[in-house]
Amino acid sequence: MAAEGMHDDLSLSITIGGDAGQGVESSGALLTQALARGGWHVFAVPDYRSRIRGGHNFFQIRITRRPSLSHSDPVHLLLAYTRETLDVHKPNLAQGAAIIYDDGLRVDGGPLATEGFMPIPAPLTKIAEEHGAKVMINTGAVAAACGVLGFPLEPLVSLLHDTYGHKGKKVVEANEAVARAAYGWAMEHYEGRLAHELRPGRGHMAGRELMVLTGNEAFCLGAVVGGCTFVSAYPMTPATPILEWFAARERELGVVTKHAEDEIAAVCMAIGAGFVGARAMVPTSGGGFSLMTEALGMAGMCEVPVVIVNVQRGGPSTGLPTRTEQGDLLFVLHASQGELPRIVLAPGTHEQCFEAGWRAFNLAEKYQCPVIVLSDQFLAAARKSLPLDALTLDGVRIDRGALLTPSELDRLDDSYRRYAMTETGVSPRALPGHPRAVFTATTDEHGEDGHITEEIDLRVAMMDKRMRKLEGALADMRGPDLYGPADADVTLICWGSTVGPAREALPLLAGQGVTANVLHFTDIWPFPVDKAEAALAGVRRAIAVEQNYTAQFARFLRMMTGFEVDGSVRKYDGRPFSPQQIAARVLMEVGARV
Amino acid sequence: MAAEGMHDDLSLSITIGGDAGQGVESSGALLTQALARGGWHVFAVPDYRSRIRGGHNFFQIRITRRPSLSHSDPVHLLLAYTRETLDVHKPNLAQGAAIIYDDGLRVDGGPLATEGFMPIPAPLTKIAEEHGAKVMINTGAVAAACGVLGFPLEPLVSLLHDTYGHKGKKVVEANEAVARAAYGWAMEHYEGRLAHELRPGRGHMAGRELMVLTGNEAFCLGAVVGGCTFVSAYPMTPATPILEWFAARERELGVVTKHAEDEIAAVCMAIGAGFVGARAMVPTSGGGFSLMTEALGMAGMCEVPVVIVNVQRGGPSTGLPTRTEQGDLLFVLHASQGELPRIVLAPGTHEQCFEAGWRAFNLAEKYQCPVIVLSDQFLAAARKSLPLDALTLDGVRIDRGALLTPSELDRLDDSYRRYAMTETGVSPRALPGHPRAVFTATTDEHGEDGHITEEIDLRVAMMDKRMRKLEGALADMRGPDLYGPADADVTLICWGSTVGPAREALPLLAGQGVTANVLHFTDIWPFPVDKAEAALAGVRRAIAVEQNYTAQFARFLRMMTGFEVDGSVRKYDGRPFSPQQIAARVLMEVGARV
Amino acid sequence: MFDGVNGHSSDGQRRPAEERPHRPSAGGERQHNGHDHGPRHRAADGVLDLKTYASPYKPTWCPGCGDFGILSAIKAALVELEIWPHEVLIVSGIGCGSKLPQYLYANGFMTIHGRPLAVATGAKLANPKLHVLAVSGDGDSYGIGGNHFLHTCRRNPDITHIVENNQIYALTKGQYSPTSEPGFRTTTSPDGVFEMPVNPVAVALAAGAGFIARSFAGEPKHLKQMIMAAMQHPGYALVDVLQPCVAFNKVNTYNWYAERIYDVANDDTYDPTNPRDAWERGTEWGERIPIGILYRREGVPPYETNVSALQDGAPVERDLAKRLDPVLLEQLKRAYV
Amino acid sequence: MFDGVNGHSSDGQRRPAEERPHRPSAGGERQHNGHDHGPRHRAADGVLDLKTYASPYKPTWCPGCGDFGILSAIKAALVELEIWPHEVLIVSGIGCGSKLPQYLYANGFMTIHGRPLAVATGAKLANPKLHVLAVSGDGDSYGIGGNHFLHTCRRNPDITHIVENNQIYALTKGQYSPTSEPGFRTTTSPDGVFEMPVNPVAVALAAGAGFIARSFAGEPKHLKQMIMAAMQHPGYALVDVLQPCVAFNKVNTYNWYAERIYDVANDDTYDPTNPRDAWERGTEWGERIPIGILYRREGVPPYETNVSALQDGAPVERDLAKRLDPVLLEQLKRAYV
Ligand SMILES: Cc1ncc(C[n+]2csc(CCOP(=O)(O)OP(=O)(O)O)c2C)c(N)n1
Ligand SMILES: Cc1ncc(C[n+]2csc(CCOP(=O)(O)OP(=O)(O)O)c2C)c(N)n1
Ligand code: SF4
Ligand code: SF4
Ligand SMILES: [Mg+2]
Ligand SMILES: [Mg+2]
Repeated sequence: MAAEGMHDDLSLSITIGGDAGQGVESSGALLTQALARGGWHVFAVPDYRSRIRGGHNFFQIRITRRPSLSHSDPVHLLLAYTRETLDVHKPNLAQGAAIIYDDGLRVDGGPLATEGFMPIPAPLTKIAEEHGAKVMINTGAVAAACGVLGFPLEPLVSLLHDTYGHKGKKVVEANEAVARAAYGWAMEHYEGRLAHELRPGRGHMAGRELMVLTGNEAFCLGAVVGGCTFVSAYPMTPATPILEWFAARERELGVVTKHAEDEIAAVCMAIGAGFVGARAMVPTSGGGFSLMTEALGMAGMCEVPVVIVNVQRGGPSTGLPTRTEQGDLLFVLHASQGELPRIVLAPGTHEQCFEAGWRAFNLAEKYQCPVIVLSDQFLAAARKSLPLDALTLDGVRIDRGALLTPSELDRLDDSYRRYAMTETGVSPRALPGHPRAVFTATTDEHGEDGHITEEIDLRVAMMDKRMRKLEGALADMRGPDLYGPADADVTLICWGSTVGPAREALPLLAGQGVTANVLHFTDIWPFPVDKAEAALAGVRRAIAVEQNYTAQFARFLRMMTGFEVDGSVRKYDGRPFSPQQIAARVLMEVGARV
Repeated sequence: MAAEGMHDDLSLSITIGGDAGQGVESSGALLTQALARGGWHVFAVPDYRSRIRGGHNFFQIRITRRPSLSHSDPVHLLLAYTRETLDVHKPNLAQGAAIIYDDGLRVDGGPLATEGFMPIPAPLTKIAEEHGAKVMINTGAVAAACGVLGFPLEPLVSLLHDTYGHKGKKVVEANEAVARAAYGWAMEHYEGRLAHELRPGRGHMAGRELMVLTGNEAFCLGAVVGGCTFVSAYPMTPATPILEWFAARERELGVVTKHAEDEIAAVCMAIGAGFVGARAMVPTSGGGFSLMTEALGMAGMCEVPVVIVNVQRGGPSTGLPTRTEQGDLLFVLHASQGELPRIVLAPGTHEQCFEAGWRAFNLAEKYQCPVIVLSDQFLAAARKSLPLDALTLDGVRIDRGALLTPSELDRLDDSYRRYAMTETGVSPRALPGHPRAVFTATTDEHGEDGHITEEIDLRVAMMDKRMRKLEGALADMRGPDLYGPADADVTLICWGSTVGPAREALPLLAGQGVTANVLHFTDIWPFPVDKAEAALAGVRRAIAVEQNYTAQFARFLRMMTGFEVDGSVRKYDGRPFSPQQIAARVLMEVGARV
Repeated sequence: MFDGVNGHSSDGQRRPAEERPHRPSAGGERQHNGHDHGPRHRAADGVLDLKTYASPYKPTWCPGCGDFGILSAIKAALVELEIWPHEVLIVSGIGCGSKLPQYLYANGFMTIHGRPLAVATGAKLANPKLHVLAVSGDGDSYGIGGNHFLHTCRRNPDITHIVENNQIYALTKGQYSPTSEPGFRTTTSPDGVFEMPVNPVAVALAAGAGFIARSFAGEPKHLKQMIMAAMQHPGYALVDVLQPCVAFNKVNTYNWYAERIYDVANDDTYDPTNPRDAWERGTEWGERIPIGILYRREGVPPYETNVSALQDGAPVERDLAKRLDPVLLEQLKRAYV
Repeated sequence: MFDGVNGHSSDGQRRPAEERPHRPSAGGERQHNGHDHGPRHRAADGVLDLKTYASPYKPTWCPGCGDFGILSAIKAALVELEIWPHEVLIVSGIGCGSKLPQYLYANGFMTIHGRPLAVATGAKLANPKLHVLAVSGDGDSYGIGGNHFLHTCRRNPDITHIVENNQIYALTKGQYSPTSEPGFRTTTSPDGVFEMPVNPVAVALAAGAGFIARSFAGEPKHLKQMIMAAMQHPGYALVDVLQPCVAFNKVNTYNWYAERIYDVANDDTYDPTNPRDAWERGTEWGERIPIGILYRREGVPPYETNVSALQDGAPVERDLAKRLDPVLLEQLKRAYV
């Protein structure tokens, strides 16, 4: 694990840019996957607008020999589908960067060359029209990029076969022809011209198998092995892909998947399903979560297991719908009137998304309460390469908590008390349907049998019982992970997805003479105060690194432990941190020379 | 102000108890008002269940010579409409307490007398039937209580005339006859028998005029003078009376009052009204507030002034619908996805409710953002006597903030920029309708003219602009009020309505040798950190007194200042603190002898 | 071991879809032996009668409230349909009427205001073997819950929706509701209501409901029959029940309703399967108020029969251990290589 | 000083209710002088034509999107009705179509998903002089916003509701919507839709709407006429617009609609004031799809005319300083003595 963030010197960044509707993301996905098939590690981030057509979109791919944890600035190869792309991304180009563009764009390469770049006007339209059809221009562009990078063509060709196979032989063959022609053209003119290149001889790992998946996809896989049997949702960027993932596999996986009329219905359906025994989940984003807050209280009060996934995006309100933020932390921690038991997890990596997928369901059933998984657009949409064995069943188990077994149910001989007082606060749970365990639940305060009460003692006892569950859950909450040297001068305090770029910033900081480490929190509520305090004890100088305006986690940490950070690096422009941005801002904070 | 909590030795508590549907609350209101008309100060609290009929309800009235700040335990006179009332309230009776009940209830007075109480079996049914009608039994009961207390009958009679006047002369006269007969009976048998009594000679202030109103009513008056012109709501206990108050006076006051289809519609209507220039308000309780969280973000993002009143009740979820709690503090502070400017006020007394009524609208328009007023069931429903000059126009003003005047509008000569960048973050505001100030607003991130943007710099600048408004608002936020001796051993940290019973607890603590004071916060967000820290500097031992489970304000205080309380006295059974309860629990906390 | 309907007694084996329990049908022999069935005695081998559904709790409704009649009718219908308490789930919202599940012995879930249909739908999709009823007031069902009403009608899950329509917000002490009539004065309509009332029959018909009935809390037999017919209808079925609120609605009283209602079953010319007739009759309200089955559409299978994930059994019946089969994960992962 | 319609230019004087601006009426002389009216030149003394409504921003819709036609028709209708940009408020929700207010020069408020009708109602009640339009997609208006749709129909405020009905969730990239037809395959209906689609005409009729029209984004003239008629109708008026989404709905295309629509105005026997006819025609959908004014009810005053607080002027016109009159407070306090 500790070694994961490390990689040798090679770190190549590619950006593909163009207008919405030009297929920037699909080109990017194609190239990313091809690179992974060729044995390179990739980390890719899409950047797109909240509209269907028009406006500049881009896709950034980072290529490394060992696994990386985030994308990375400066860009070594730019694939420009529009002239605007050049203007937008020139400031981010590395010295000597190559720029591929269709020669029809009539870009004047001269000044680019003067500035030290390598302009590559490629006859992409011509090749596409000649060997296939004009729509295949993206295939050609990706192939040309492969050629310029010295990367073999086979992975891309095999991928084209897999991707377009369902469209028939003709389409596949045309795409392949376009790819071969563009690749040939690139090899012919630019072979070996790029400083950083990916030819097999340079140490890549061709032959080993890598998956490429998004954080959302990793989470879905985790939810499947975690026994999820019910998904209800209302589409909302950037959580929609989770709904769509399950809808596409509804039959195959046997997971009831419902696109509801709104988020209130979605969460209420999941609570209804959870009440009768399904492992139910609701993916949404902040606006949808807002609409779910009332029902969240119902799940807490009636002790119904349910998993709510909030894939955060730029706020407030509609905000920046397709962009990233960590703005909902304090909201989800306190959402809904009154006080109720809840569990909040904030995975930071793709592997942690997978883990959160199954852990959330176990925690929800074990503590009979709602579990909120906080993800964000960056993590959800970032495509990362992972060896197949990065996501395994090791440690995965299905723990249904105090669910009465059939024989225990049969042996019940008294009126069943769904909310029986227990030391742990967790009451033996029956699902509606057994003749010995008939019960009612209510969102009003109630007694052990679920009947409404207003009696003082019972109310207090029930409140205590519900909240007591958090004490048990605390044992399941993990303390923060420390990355980097234990005795660093500076500790970057992170939660959720900022861990990736923050860890990548460590060597950059070290290069500037600042020894730093990263303290990363994933298990947010109930907050593991002791573990946190132990980890914070050795901290010399703490800088919170958060993707929000008010440094919410730092404020939360102070509330829970009294610990005050020495500074914070915050970003709320909707774009994810790059390691370089974090390093630069941390250096400013610590007042070191840059 | 400081003297307000003080009163001489006289503090008489009366409880009226009976079944829901028996008119407990209306009897209580009648007696309370009569007492105030007779010049006594009153503080009365209803206690009722979330059902229309059946179940024990009661109404507790405290009578004092000088203004009091809360109800008070032990009870000196019990008016029992059922036998159950006796069982329920006997533990709370003071030594020598009188107990009035209908002689038809067949209570055995002997044991009561043995226990040191004064049983008063009164022929209430008989008198009602004889002099009026059976339904007037409550009138007789209240009159009998007056008689036993040695309180003159005239205030009650005049009140009966005012109350039943609209029902016709016959009804009024019958009620008066019943009252006179019952009063006569009580005087005849019990005159002078009660230790604490209210005859004019004992120092009451007959002739001075006192109002009796609830916290909700005081708030409504404040909202009226604050220029409220629009109220939309969905009924929800205990906020419904605010909606009903305005509905009843819609024409008279010219306040558009809309019972909407749900809370989402209610708050959106108010935002629509606020957008075009109304001073709009939405009263609700926690569950309704939950449904409003998404729209709260819209008001923040589009900089629309709107006032949301959350009259808190027992949670979580449906919880204890007719009971009190302060469980929504951290929720309202962080509600809605992302980060937005909001202002939160938590009045603690009836006078502060009045003030919050008008201040909220000024703050909303001055900072062009949502303002949340946090009240609770205890404060909202408690009836308190106030001299007429307790609620005045002193200091009341209508400040519409940066609202462009007609001539400023006429002079606009460029495209109007609704969200112009300013140093204060507050942009000159026009209302839709002027030809020089046509603009669009959107909940997406936007530029100065309100058009959607995703540009990094503009987004950051807009976010900064919106949040910057809080810096200005901070100047309007009041620091905590200190009550009691400055150099106390113990400081009770309160917010909202607990201030009343907490202040009343101070003399009780002093009586036990503990010098204590109360530090009370009403202006919660933006939190006046400097003022708070200054006030906290001298605190020796801080005990949070809160009506919730997790001591939310104490946690909030730690988040904002790092200050950690030494202990907390929390109550979450839905019943308001009495001074005695606070004193006892504080003594336990400080480990003093009781 | 008793074979419950919640799936978790199904020893890890999926049950074929055909094995779902009988759709309730009326009639059948019932024994009334007068035994007092406590909870201990209510197993499926006991006797099913009204006492089977007796709750230890007394309703807190006002004496004379129409909700008593609705409670009795629901119990009677369940008994007559030979459904046991553990086979039914009654989901309600918040309001006087929504307290109903607390007053009978059966599985119940009193949810939040306006949301029972959504909760009921989730429960039904997760365990289609349960007989799911949604019961709530007019404010709950047609006011704040209006969107779920609209969409559940067109979605058509096999849920029986019983609305206690007292034309008032009762639990909050007397504000007007979406079904309150023009001119009706309440605390929130001091000048009288001036919005068109919701006609639930018309709206349900327009929204695509397949079964629409109206009944009256003062006609327990008729009401029972309507509930039974609704439960026997495969798919969403609405029973709008005229329910006098003796405390807060002094206009729409028992008498008021009794004077106006007539049963369409007595009209031979009325064809409840014809939407045009249903529209006409459904929109009738005033001097005469039709009760009975106002619309019935046959042959449209309920929503859940189309749900592909339910073809191999319900969520609550799935053997979750199978998810830990490495082959499954391997297969899913392969798609990303 | 220009006399705006927002009340705060009204020098502290309340304006009598009669002074409310004219209900828009069609026709009137319009000048087309070809001048380019920038914002500076759009005051009421300028010339009102299509350029008056030109926005500096270009729509980000896909080329060929039906929303372009709707935008043009709205502008044309406003010009023809002689309404100036500052006299109108266009409230939208969230979705492709809901971006519309950003693309014309007029007061606009792009709110949150599903809530434009509620926001519009508040704005209308606070300032009845504004011409208020609510514009949003089918998902926004009939899906998540269904409850406000239902209740606004029966409430009847004077709001024109234009629904960009593309039978798809477009901005979120292609999920099925409440109006998607059975069998329609999308990412959330991979097996095809199996819920009954919402028929907005039928639902609006059942819910009490007083004006219901349907039009087609591909028939700009017809659409303009429908919008004008809707705005001229006093009270809530629905214009459901068939709007091709060229990106995500490959079934309900321009051709698909064009082949099916027919204008009821061409049918002499059709009486749009007869609810029975409207029901029949309104529920027609398939081979033939009626467009035009499908229902119109006369003589029912809009909601706001009944609001007692509006009898003496609107909230935005109130002189708030009068609230500081000590007599008022004294009077209110006296009630509590
Ligand atoms: C979100 C929310 N808003 C408001 C309430 C308050 N409330 C409780 S019951 C009720 C209305 C009850 O009317 P109805 O549904 O017709 O039921 P009834 O009491 O008439 O049987 C309301 C508004 C609530 N519990 N939750
Ligand atoms: C509360 C909430 N849920 C979900 C979304 C995401 N969302 C944005 S637009 C949209 C649907 C758009 O469909 P429609 O209203 O038909 O408009 P169209 O894009 O088709 O014009 C959704 C679900 C949101 N913005 N807010
Ligand atoms: S208030 Fe009305 S609805 Fe509620 S219990 Fe009483 S009679 Fe029934
Ligand atoms: S996605 Fe569809 S609705 Fe949206 S702009 Fe494109 S064509 Fe229009
Ligand atoms: Mg009702
Ligand atoms: Mg749409």
